[in-house]
Formats: sequence, C-alpha cells, structure tokens
Amino acid sequence: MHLAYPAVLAALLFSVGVYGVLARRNAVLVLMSVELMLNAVNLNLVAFDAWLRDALHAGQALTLFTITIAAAEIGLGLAIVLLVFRTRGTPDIDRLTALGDRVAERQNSADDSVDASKGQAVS
Amino acid sequence: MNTALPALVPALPALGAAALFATGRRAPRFARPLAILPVLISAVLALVTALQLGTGRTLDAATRLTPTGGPDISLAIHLDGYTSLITVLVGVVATCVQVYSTAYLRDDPRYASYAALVSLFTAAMFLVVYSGDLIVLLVGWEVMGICSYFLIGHHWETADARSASLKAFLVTKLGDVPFLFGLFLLGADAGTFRINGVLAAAADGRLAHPTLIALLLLGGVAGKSAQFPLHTWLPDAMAGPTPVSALIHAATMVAAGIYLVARLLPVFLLSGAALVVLAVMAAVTMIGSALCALAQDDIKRVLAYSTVGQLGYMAGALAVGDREAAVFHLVSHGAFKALLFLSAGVLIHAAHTNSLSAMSRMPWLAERVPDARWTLGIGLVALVGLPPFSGFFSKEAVFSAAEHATTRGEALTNGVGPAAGVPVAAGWIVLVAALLTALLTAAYATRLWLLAFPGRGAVAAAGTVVPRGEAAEGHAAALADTGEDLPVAASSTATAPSVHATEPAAMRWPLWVLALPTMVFGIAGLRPNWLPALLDGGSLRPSPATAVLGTGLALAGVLISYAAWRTVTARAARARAAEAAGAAAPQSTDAVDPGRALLGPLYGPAQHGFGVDRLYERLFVLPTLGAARLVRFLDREVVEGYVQASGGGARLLGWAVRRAQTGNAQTYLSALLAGVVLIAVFVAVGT
Amino acid sequence: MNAVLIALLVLPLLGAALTLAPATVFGPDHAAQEKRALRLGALVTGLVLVLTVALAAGFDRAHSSRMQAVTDTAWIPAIGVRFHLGVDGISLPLVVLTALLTFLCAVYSTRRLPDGPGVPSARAFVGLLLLLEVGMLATFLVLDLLLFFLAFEIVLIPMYFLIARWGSGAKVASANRFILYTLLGSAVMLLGFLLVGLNAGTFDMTALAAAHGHGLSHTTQVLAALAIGLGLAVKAPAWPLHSWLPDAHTSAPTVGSVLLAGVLLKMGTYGLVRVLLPVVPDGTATLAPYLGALAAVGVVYGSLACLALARQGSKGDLKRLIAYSSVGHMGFVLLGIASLTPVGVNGALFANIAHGLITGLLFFLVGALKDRYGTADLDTLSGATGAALYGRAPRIGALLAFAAVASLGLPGLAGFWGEVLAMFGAFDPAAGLSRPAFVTYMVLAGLGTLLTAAYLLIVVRRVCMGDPKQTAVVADIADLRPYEAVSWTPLAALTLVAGLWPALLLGLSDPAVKHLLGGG
Amino acid sequence: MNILAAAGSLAPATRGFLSPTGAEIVFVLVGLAVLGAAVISVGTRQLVHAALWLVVALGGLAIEFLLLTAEFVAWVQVLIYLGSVVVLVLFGLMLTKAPIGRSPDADSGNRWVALLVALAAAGTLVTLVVDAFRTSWIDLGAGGGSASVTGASLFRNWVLPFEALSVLLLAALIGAIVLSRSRQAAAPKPRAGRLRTGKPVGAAPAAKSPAAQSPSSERES
Repeated sequence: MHLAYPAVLAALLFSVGVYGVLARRNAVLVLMSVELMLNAVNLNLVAFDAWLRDALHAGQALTLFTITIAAAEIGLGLAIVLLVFRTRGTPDIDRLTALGDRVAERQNSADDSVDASKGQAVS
Repeated sequence: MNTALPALVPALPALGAAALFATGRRAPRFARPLAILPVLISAVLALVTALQLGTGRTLDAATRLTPTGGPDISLAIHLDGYTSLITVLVGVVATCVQVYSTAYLRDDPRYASYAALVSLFTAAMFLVVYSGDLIVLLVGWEVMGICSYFLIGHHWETADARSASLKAFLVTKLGDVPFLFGLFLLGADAGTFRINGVLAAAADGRLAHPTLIALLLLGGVAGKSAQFPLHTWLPDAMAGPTPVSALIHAATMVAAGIYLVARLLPVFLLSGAALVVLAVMAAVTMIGSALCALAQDDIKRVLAYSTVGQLGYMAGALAVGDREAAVFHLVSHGAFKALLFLSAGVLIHAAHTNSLSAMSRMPWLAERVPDARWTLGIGLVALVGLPPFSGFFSKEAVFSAAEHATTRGEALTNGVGPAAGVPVAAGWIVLVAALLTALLTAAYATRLWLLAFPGRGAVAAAGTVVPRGEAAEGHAAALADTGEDLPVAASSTATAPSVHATEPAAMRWPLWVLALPTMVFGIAGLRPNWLPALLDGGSLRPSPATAVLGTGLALAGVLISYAAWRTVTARAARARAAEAAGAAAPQSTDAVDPGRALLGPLYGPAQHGFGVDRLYERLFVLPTLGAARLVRFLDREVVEGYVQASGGGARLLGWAVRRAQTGNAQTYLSALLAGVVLIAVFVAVGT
Repeated sequence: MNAVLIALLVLPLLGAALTLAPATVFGPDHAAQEKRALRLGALVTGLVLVLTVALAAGFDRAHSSRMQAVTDTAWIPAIGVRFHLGVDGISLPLVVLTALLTFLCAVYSTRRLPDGPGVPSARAFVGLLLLLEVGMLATFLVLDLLLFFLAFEIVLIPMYFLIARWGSGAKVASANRFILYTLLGSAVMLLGFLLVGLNAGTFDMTALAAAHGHGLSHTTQVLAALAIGLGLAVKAPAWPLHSWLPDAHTSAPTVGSVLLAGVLLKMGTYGLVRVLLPVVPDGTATLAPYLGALAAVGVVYGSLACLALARQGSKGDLKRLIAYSSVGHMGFVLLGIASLTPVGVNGALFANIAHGLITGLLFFLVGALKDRYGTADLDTLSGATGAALYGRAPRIGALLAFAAVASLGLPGLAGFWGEVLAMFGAFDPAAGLSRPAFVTYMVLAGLGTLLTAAYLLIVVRRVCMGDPKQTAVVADIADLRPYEAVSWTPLAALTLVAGLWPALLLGLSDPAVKHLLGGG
Repeated sequence: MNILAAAGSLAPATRGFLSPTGAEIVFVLVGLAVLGAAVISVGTRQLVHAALWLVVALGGLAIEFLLLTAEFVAWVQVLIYLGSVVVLVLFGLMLTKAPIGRSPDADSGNRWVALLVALAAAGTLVTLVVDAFRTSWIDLGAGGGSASVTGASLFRNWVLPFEALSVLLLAALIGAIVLSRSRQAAAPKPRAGRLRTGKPVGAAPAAKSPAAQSPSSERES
C-alpha cells in the first residue's frame, strides 16, 4: 500500500480536529476534537510502524500509549469542564474571558477622550 | 625702508582705542590726550612713510596670519602712491575731527567711548588702505561698518539715531554679503587672497568669470560707498554727531569702496559689462542725489546727498577706467567735504538747529560765526568746482577722463589695463551725467549759501526774524522737531549768544587746517606735477573743452539758483506788504526756499529720496518679517507636530497591542497555530 | 603625558564622589555646607583647567595630526572594547574649552546659585556639575566608539537633573523632552556604531580612521553614516531635529544653559568630524549634500525664528531667542562639515570653539539680566523704546553689545573666521559633491549672516538702547558685579584673541583635518 | 493476511498510484468515510450527534488499523476509544446539560479564523507529506500487527514505560475524582444554622417551613 494514503488521511483528520478545537463553543466538543487529533496521530504512528517494519514495533507501542493517555486526558478534561460548568454555569469557552483585558477596554474608551484633548506626552 | 613704520600707523589708533575703552570710565581726564595723540602720531607716520616711499615705488611685505586648509591668509602690507595719498588724507581729517570733537562734545558723558570708537575707526581705515590681503581688508572693512553703527547710534536716547544706526549697518551688511562671495571667487580663481596674486591672475587671464566677480564686488562697494541701490542709509546716518559725519560719512569710510575698486581696477577692466553697470550706477546716483540735495531742509542731509553725488563722480571716473582722476577727486572731496561738515557743525552749534529755513531767519548768524562763514564759502566754491580751488581740478580730471572715454581706445587707463576695455557707452553716460550734476551741484550749493547766510535786506523782506536772544531759549523746540544732533546733556547751559562769544578755538582752527588743502591742493598737485607721478603717471591737467563747459555750467547753476532766490524773496516781500495791508492770509514762513521754485513738482518726492525707502520697505523688509512669522508658525505647528505625533503614535501602538488581549483562549490558540503554520511554510520554502 | 588624561577624568569623578559624603563632612550648618561644597566645585574644576592648560602647553603643535598622550588598554576584551584615550589637534581645543566653561560656571555659581522652593542642596549641584564635566571631557578624549557612546550618555543624566530641578518655567516637561529626544537619537547612533564595529571588526576610532572605510561595503557605509549622522544631528541640532533645544534653554538655569550651548552641542559636531568623516567616508559623501541642505535651511530657519521672536509685541523670550541663534550658528558648522574639504572642516571646528565662547557669554549675560529683571521676556524688558541698558548698567550693556557683535560674525572677532571658512568650504566642495547645490547653500548661509545681524542688532536696540526717561521694569539695576566680571572676562578676551590671531586654533586643527580627510 | 502481503511483494516493479491494490481501495473508501464523519462531527449543530459521528469516525479508524495489519491496536482502539472515551464524552455532554436539539450557537465567533487556520494547516501538511513520501510503499505482507507479535514485543521491551503509564492513569483517576467531587465540605455554614434548631442532619424535612426550605435547596445545587 502507498504510504501517502494514511499520511494524507492523518493530515486531513488532524486539520479537521484543529478546526473543531478552534471553532467549537462548547468545551466538551473541543475535547472531542482533541480526540480526533490524537487519533490522526495514532494513524500516522501505525502507518509508519508498518512502513518501517520496526522490530520493536515502537509505532504500535506508542499508539497504545497515546490511547491510554487520551483516555486519562479525556477523563480529566471532562472533570475540569464539569467544574467549570458548576462554577460558571456554562461550558461555553468564549464566555470564559476572565483573564482578558476587559478592564483595559473600559479604560481605553476613557483614555481616548482624554488623549484627544490633552495630546501631551505622558510626563 | 623697513615695514615697522607702516605697521605702526594702524596699530597706534587701535591701541589708543583700547586704552580709551579701558580707562574711559575711571579716568575721564585722560580721554582727550588719548584721543588726539595716537591719531596725530599715526598721521605724521603716514606722511613720513609716504615721503620715504617717494613716487613711483611700491613696497610689499607679508607674514602668514593663519593656515586655512586652502589659500593662506596673510598679514600683508602693500604701499604705493595711492596708499600714501589716502593715508595722509585720512590722517589729517581724523586728527582735525578728533580735535574738533574735543570741543564739540566737550561735556558729553560718553565722550571717552565716542573717541575710542573714532580711533578704532581710523585704525580700521588705515588697515583697509594698507592691507595687501583681501580677507584682512574685509576685516578692516567691516570693523569700519560696526564703528559707524556705534557712532551713528551715539545719541541712542533719540529714536531716529536708534533706527538710523540699525539701518546703516544692515544696508552695508547687505552689500557686504555679495562682496564676500566676490572675494571667494577671486581667492578660488587666483589661488590666493593676496592682492598682488589676484592682480597677476587677472593679468594672465586666469579669472574664470570677471563680470560676475566685478558685479559681486560692486554690491559691497555700493553698500559701503552709498551708491545708487544701497545709498539710503547715508542721509539717515546724519543722526550721528557731526564730526562723525565729517570723518566717516564724507572723507573715509565711503571712500573705501572707491579705493577698493581703484585697487582692483584691472579686474574690472576685464569686463566691459561691469564698467557699463558701474557707469549707470554712478550716473543715477549723481543725478538723483543732486536733485534730492536741492530739496532737503536739514543742512546735514544736503551735505549727505552731496557726498553721495560726489561719490557718484568718483565711481564715474572709475567706470571710464581712470583711477587717477577718481582718487584725485576722492582726496580733494575728502578735504572740502570734511571742511563743509565741520563748518556746518559750527553753524549748527551756534544756531542750535539743523534746519536751513530756521537759519534763513537768523541774520545775526553770519557775524556770530565768521570763521565758519568763510570756510563754508570756500568749501562750497570747491564743491561747485570753480577755479582755482581743488574741486575744480579734480572735477575737471573726471570730465576729461569721461570725454576721452567717449572715443573708442582713448580711455585714460594709464597703463593699468587695455584702453579698449572701456566701452564708449560708459564714457557718454558718465560725461552727460557729470555735466548735468555740475549744474545741479552749483544750484544746491548756492541755495545752501543763500539760505544759511541771508543778506540783511533779503531777510527783512522774507518776514519774521528770529531775534538772537530768543534763539537760545527756543532751541529746545527746534531741537525736538529737527532731531538736531546737539548732545541733549549740553542743551540747557548754552550761553546767550552774544556777538563776541565766537566758537571755541578747538572748533575753529581745524576748519582752517582743512581749508588749506581745499584751496591749494589742486594747484600744488598739478603745477610741479608730483601728484601724477605719485599715482599712475597720467597727466591730470584739465582739457580746455571740458574745463570751459564744466565751469560754464557751474556758473549757470549758481546764477539760476540766485535768480530763483531773488524772485522768491521778491514775491515774499510783496506778499508781506499785502499782508501788512491786511488783504491776504499770512504766507507760510518758509516760502523763501529757491529749491521749491527750481524743482517744482519734483520737490515733494525729492525731499523723501524719491520714495526709495518705501520701496525697499515693501520689497525686502515686509517679506522678511512675513517669512519670520511663517517660520514661527512652522516651528510651533509643523516641526513641533512631528514631535508630539511621535509621542501620540507610541501610545496608539500600545493601545492597539492591548486590544489583542481578548481573553478568549481560542483566539490565542488560532494565533499560535497560524504562527506555527507560517514558520513551517517559511522553513520549508526558505531552505 | 598620558597620566594627565587619566587625571582629567578621575579628578572630577572623585570630586563628584566626595559630594556624596554625608552633609556633616562639609560643615556644621546648612549655609557652611553650601559654601564649602561650591568652593570644592570651583577648586576641582580649577584644577582640571590647570591640567588642560598644562596638556595644551605640552602638546606638540608640529605634529598635531598624531594622537598624543595616548593610553590604550583592553577594557572589555569579549567585545573588543579598549580603554583608549588620546588627544590631537581636533579635540585639544574642545577639551580646553570644556574645562574653561565648567570652571567659569563653577566660579559663577559659587555666588549666584538658583535657589527657591524645592531646589536641592548645593552639594547635589556640585556633584552633578562634576559628573557632567567627566562626561564632557570623556567624550572629547575617548577614541573607542562604545566608550564614546558611553560618555555621550553620561552627560545626559546630570543635564536632565540640572534642568528639571534647578530650572524655571515648564522645567520638568522640557527636561523630559530633552532627555527623550537625545536618547532616541543616541540609540540610533549606537546602532550605527555596532554596524560599523561589527563589520570592521574593531571599535577603535584610530584603527577605523586609518582603514578609511576600506573594510566596509558601500551600503553598510551609507547605513552607518545615516544612523550615526542622525544621532549626532539630534545633538548638534540640525534643522528638523532641533525642537528640544529652545525648550531646554528656556527652562535651564544660567549655568545649565551655558554648558548646554557651550559644550553639549559641540559633542554632536565633534562626533561628526571624528567618527563620520574618517570612518565611513563613502557614506558621508553620499549624505553630504543632504546634510548641507539641512544646514543651510537651519541657518536661515534659525535666524528667521529669532527675528520673529525679537520683534516688538511677539512676547519672545530672550533665552529662547539665543537658543534659536545656536541652531543658526550650528548650521554653519554643519555646512562646513558637509563640504568635506579641509577649509570647510577647519571652519567648522573653529566655529565650534567660537560659538562655545560667544554663546556662553551671551547666556551668562541673559542669565544676569533675568536675575536682575526677574524675567527674560523681551517685551516686558524693553517696553516701548528699549531698556536703555547703556545708561542703566553701562558695563553689562557694553558686554552685551560686544557679545552680539561677536555673535553676528564681525571680522576681527572669533565668530567671523568659522563662518567665512565654512562658507568658503561650501563655495568649493570636495570632488564628487554637486557644486551648484553647495553654492546655493553658501548663498543661503550668506543670507543667514545678514538675518543674524538683523535680529542681534534688534535685540541690542531693544535692550541696550532706549529712552532713559521711559519708566523701567526695575528701578535701578546693579551694574557688573565682581564675580560676574571674573567669570565673563575670560570669554570676552578669548573671543578677541581668537578673532585677531586665528592661527591659535587653525594651526592646530589644519594638519589634523588634512590627515583625517586624506585618510591613511 | 500473509497472502496479501505475498501478493504485494511479488509485483514490486509495477507499483504506482495508477494501479492500486485492493487494500488501498478499501483504505481510501474507509478513509473518506472517516473524514466525512469527522467533518460532520465537528460541523454539526446538535451536540449529541457530534458525539455519535465521532464514534463512526473512530470505528472507521479501527478498520484502517486492521487494513494496516495492526490488528491488536485496532481492537484496543475499538475497546477503549469507542468503549470508554466516547461514553465519557456523552456523560460529559449530559452532565453539562448540553441542549438536545439543534443549538444555533454551537460554533464560536472565532470559526472563520479557525477555518482559515485549519485549511492552511491542512494545505501545508498535505503538500509536505505528499512531497516527502511520494515514493515510499508499505509492505503489508509482513503481518507484523497481530496480537502475538505485538504482545511479544510489548512484554519484551516496553514493560517499564507501561508501568509508568499505569502510574499516570492512577494519578489521572485520583485527579478526576478530586476535581469532580461535589464539594460537600464547601457548604458547612448553612448546615451549622440548622444545627442550632436541633433537627438532625439530613432528616427528611416533613414540613417544608421556609427556613428549612432554603438550606436544602441550596444543598442540591
């Protein structure tokens, strides 16, 4: 079999995962997209393991690794999402902007009016 | 003949000036000797140097003043006939002026600084005449300018002295800027600033563009010698004390320009165009200033315009290539014009007013100052150019030079340059203008005489007489309106002018010292023929045709002016008689002025110098002030704007970066991944 | 001899360090401390002056193009920075001028220190003054690019505090503007130095000058010339980059103004001559016409700005006017340098020293007037007809007239030779520079001299002349005080001596400039 | 499985894209299915459907593993991913009260940028991969993926890493438990209020008096 097929498929799958992570509003869906990305990686690992005919079968061992870690990660991820849901009341990511510079936005509008009038270098 | 003597001549007055500046305030009683002695000794030394040099010899000596990276500048001395003649003139006039000033400004608080500045001026004039290096000449040239600025502004309490001094310096400085560029051109082409080097380069034809050089030098000469475009400062410079006008604005500083052109005549002879420009400039100056002199009421302004006119004569002589005639007229004019100014000073000192119309109402003035009356007469006769005084011979020399130049190849260049170099047009322009000016000069000279010393009969007819006693008290009023130059401090204690209280000796005998050369210089110079030998050897004897024509015109001028004066006084007498009978309104008192009758419609503009001042005001002063306002705006708005904008720009940048902190994790991640992809692409493409 | 140079730097540093000592060291009570601190300042600066005069006396005038009294030890070997001091025909006059001006300022401030609310102690003043002197002397003595930059920066801090704490008017704002503007400029200059140093492999000025730009490609030379030129143009205010100068001078104290105008501006032009001309000659040749254009415009712009300030009713401040006149005069210096000819550069260096002396004197006089009248505003000072200083304080009036006349470039005084040689240099620029452009710059500069004469004489008319009967702002003002006479007469005397005997300076700088331009 | 491998090795010379073997065709078809499922799972508005489409995608992937003769890994994939992970996700959806029906705002405002980045990443990766592995072929015949072979290699040289893995799993387990505890200790204060009234903790409140009502409802949220 031509190695390009699994490689291309993995790449596309990975990109779909990326889209999912960046575009989805709900945190759980983001975690699902992460799963997709991990699976793309697994496909690559297996394909290359088969291509290199590795004696150690490192590819497949690593795939097992990723699968277990993915499981652990999804467990923890969901725990965190639950916690967020319980405290913020919403799992949506784009409402969780506590670290943003919101304070700055309010002050900016105040600054702009002052700047226009004074125009003096900050002394 | 060692060079110690000529080196001392400029040095002594300079040291005198330094001493005066130092001790002026602390030991005023040393002021007088410190003022007179140095200039007297240097005058004697100048005479000795001249005699030692003898005729027909030149002496050159130089030591390097400083390296410049290009042509060196050297302290050089160049002695020849011209320097001898002019240094003696300067020495004599400067000594007379210093002596005269001791009496004229006897109780002026700032006499010490005045005397110091006059000595410094004399030193600068000596430096200009003796210097063999153009840049050192420029040093003397501009030190004279600054001394004239300070001296004109001596009475800085009065408003017009303040503005006249500023105007004098700025107009001469305006002339000096192109003058400096002319020196650069000369220095660059000749490879040195030494005058001999420059003249040698002119002879070998190494000067790339002589016309440009000549015109640039003419700029400086016009400024310094008050020729047509830049003459407006001289009449206003009369705001300075009279001895200053006698020394600086009659004999020496204004002559420096003529001396320089005479010294560099070979350069001027290389370009016909420059000579024509000089001729036109001289002609316009002569005629314009003569007309203005006819219409002035202030005696000093009449003499100032007369000086501008006589300088026009010298410039005309140079335009036709005869520097001998120019310097001959320069020396004789120096003598009789200084005489005129000093006697006018005595007149003003006695009458406490400058204005001629006021003097015309003071019949007692004649006996009050007999010396001044005689010397003023001698001076005016020399000015008009009637034989046998020096004025006649020097003016005839100019006429004959002009007449020779009217036919091609005949110009009297006396071997200085190619006779054909002088264009015929220059000859005709100078000749016609000179003759016309001779007529006008005679007219205003006679007018001055008639107004200054009215005969008994004429005054009675003219009307109100200013009694002698009243003159003393009324002088304050006269002083105020005519800006009279008497020192303010000395005003109140003038003694009631009685008949026998003539002027102090110190003001009288310099007049006679100066009257001597005015009368004798012409004859003495030409009879034993030592003057031409001293100069370039060309014969300065008046040619019969121009002599007759010139003298005739002069006499005509005198008669015309006298006739006009008679008719005017007769008409005033009739009007007086009618008014006594109560029929007509009282006539204005100054109807006696013949000038108004002669000039007619020209009287108004002539009185104000034909509006040249207003023209310059509009052409140069207003645009400069406008530019200044524009620069002030530019600086506050545009250049400042960039600085403020850079501050604002930095803050704007900060604000923009701040907006990127949206708080949404996904935007950060997108930016991160976009960056990764870009880097991957660059790495893939780059390698 | 090289010990003298090190002593020149170490002495003021020790003095400055001494002022950090606790106040009690200086005396029991506040007044005694102040007096003793100021006397320490005068003593140290006096000693430095004596050292510089000794250096000048020992200087071998015949070989003034060779670096003398050289100390050359490695300092930061990692980046090849060497502690390299030396003095030649170009830097010697500037070193002596710096020492003289600082000493005169110290003497002047022993009796006339700006006091008032919130003004720190005299000890701090003396400390900053000595630190300033270290920076200034180091700039002229150092022969290593990075050390030059270091000295260039040391000067800014004390001057900032002098303006911000001892100044008057909007002192903090103008001090900020001064330090930010100059820092930005010198940051760009540092980039230029690094570009040159890294490409040429060494930061040593003498080595770079000897190479005369061989190791550097044309583009690096142009870039380096641009960067270094920009930084230095900010310091010697070239026309568009000058807007920090008027504010700094208006609010600086008298002593600050004298040193700012007398020495700090020279560091910029000295940098142009010492670094730009020999190290990146091709780059400078390409930039010379633009530098010449900026200089010519600077001359006319400066004088027109002064004319606008000098006129009646324009509420012009006298110190601001003198600051703009410095922009005009430095325009001549830059024009001389831009001509790249020995004549031009000699003229530029001479004008540097002359401007230092004359503008130093002018700022002293204006400072004294400001102390006496309480304001430097020309309109309040002169009223309708003028302040009649000739009558009220004749000696100060005479000195002001002398300084104004020297400043307008009267031949026979120091101001003339610099300007005339700079214009003569521009009249006939180096090969490869466009002659018509430089001749127009010369004509503009000539017009500038006329405008300079105009505004200076207007100032003399409005300050020195005037109707004595006009009611004055302050009834009777004291004439020249002894300490003022002591600190001003050297400047007037030197202006006269340099004017009458220009070979005193040109003899020194001519061989050095020919060596610098000729290269090799 | 080895027949296929042998067939693969027999005709090495005539390989090329244009003559795909059977396995490749199946691989591509299943790949397309997986890709489609993934796109739908990422794009759909209904959250639960997204999870279910994820199942389809992962299942397809398991088939791909089989095609790549990685038999053991395929089953592990099915077992763990399909079995536990997706179930966990579904639980997650339910616990966070995700809307059952079509929810309009499934995608955040950032989606166009996300699409752009994803496409750019896809483009780059695909060109890179195709360019790098155009001439490389997998020799499927080796049959290396069977449980016995994988098991042998795992227990021969991958024992230690797996032990470490087990520790990691334990940590994850404890972490998940700690995180998702419903904060009993967090609400002692209101309960203290009840103690003063003397009623035993947790007794079923027979009479719903307002005072009692507020603490209990508080306990539930």
